[in-house]
Amino acid sequence: LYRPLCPNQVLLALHDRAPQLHISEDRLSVTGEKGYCMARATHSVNSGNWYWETTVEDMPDNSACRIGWSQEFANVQAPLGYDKFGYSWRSRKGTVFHESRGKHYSNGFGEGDTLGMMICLPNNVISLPPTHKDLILIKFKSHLYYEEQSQDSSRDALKCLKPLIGSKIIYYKNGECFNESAVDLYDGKYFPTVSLYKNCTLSLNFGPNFKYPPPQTDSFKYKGIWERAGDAICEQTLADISFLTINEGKLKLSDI
Amino acid sequence: MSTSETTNGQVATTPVASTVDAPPESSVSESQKVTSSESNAKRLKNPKHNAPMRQYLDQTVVPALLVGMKELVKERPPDPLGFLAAFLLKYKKEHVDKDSISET
Amino acid sequence: MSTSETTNGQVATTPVASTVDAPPESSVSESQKVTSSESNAKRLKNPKHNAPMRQYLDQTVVPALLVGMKELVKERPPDPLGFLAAFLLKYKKEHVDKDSISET
Repeated sequence: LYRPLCPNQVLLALHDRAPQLHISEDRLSVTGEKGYCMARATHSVNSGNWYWETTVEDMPDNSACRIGWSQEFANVQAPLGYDKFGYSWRSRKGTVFHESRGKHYSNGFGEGDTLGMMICLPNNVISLPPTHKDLILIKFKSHLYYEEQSQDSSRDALKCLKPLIGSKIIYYKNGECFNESAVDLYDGKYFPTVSLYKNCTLSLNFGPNFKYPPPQTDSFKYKGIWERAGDAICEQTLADISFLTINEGKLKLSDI
Repeated sequence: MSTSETTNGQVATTPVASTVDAPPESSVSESQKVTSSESNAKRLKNPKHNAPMRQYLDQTVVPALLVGMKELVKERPPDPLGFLAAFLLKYKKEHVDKDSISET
Repeated sequence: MSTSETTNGQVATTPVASTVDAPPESSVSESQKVTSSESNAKRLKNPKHNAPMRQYLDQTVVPALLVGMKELVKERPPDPLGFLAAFLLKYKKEHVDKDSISET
């Protein structure tokens, strides 16, 4: 019985992005290429308060970026915030976007600035990930993949989007907190996401040591996105254990 | 080299019929193993009797174990089993006993 | 690289992608890292601190949990968390303490 790969660290995803972007060797910085397109982190969050940071390393003239959070079906060949699946904050004029609608939010940001992204998802549903152990394996270019028809394409996902009341996104610039940029976001799994226009370069920091960590108070606790790696592994382990418990005695390894 | 990342649970892959003429030994056993997972796949298709067990686990121990394992991975205590056992008991006191109004 | 897991909980770390030709660099170093962490695990008894998280869980609590949860589902005791906690401790006495010769 095989198990899905669970990365030990949150990094920029190699598959889940616009291929024309240039991702650094350590997968923690990215440079844009021509028109707006997106890159996402490997891990997503769907409940609790989560924070990560990005620093604008280089922003040549008329390049720009929109940074924030997106769900899985946000179009990678578009600026973040173009559709219902993404929420973003633009470097030019500090406008915030969702479903391509811009709203004034803060002053702009540029080279040398460190931006903080906080998402608050007040739901405590505990959902274990699929174990895929009941899926058929395929061999493709000498690697094993789980064959899975992605049943709910973005059209179906679009239909069942519903807002999570009380959820919100807050942005920070060099430690200065701006108030909520979006509230009652659509419920779902949100990946840290950056979208770049022309060859602007961003470096990403998922923690544990942030440049401007927002204060942890009794009333407001948050986790750095880096912790998601460990959590995801524990969820996957527990999902595998309960799968093996439930299917005790029904599994048979072929006697090779 | 990367196998499928399933953080978002969807891996849309279309199998490629790779024509292997004289497959070396290892890949032959590989394909046998693969076919056995197909038979597993068929047998597991009917999840109806699994549901009660899954709900039972989800309602009783899964939440506590999840939080406990996340602590365990961070702390890496010298006595992992003891740590997890103690955690489960602490979790029970805080969550389970608090809900049921215990008559003294 | 994900390791294959045998049903009874031991970790047979045969990399899934057992490639036919020369395995790509990363998966070779990966398997070396795993075997090296196992070898030094034996030598120093519990230096699991550097093992990757999944291997750490597999080496510490997964075997006990696998057996424990099977018992839980069978017994369905009134106090599941207490039952599982007690089971983990019992498992520890039988399996873990027995291995290390504890000087009293």
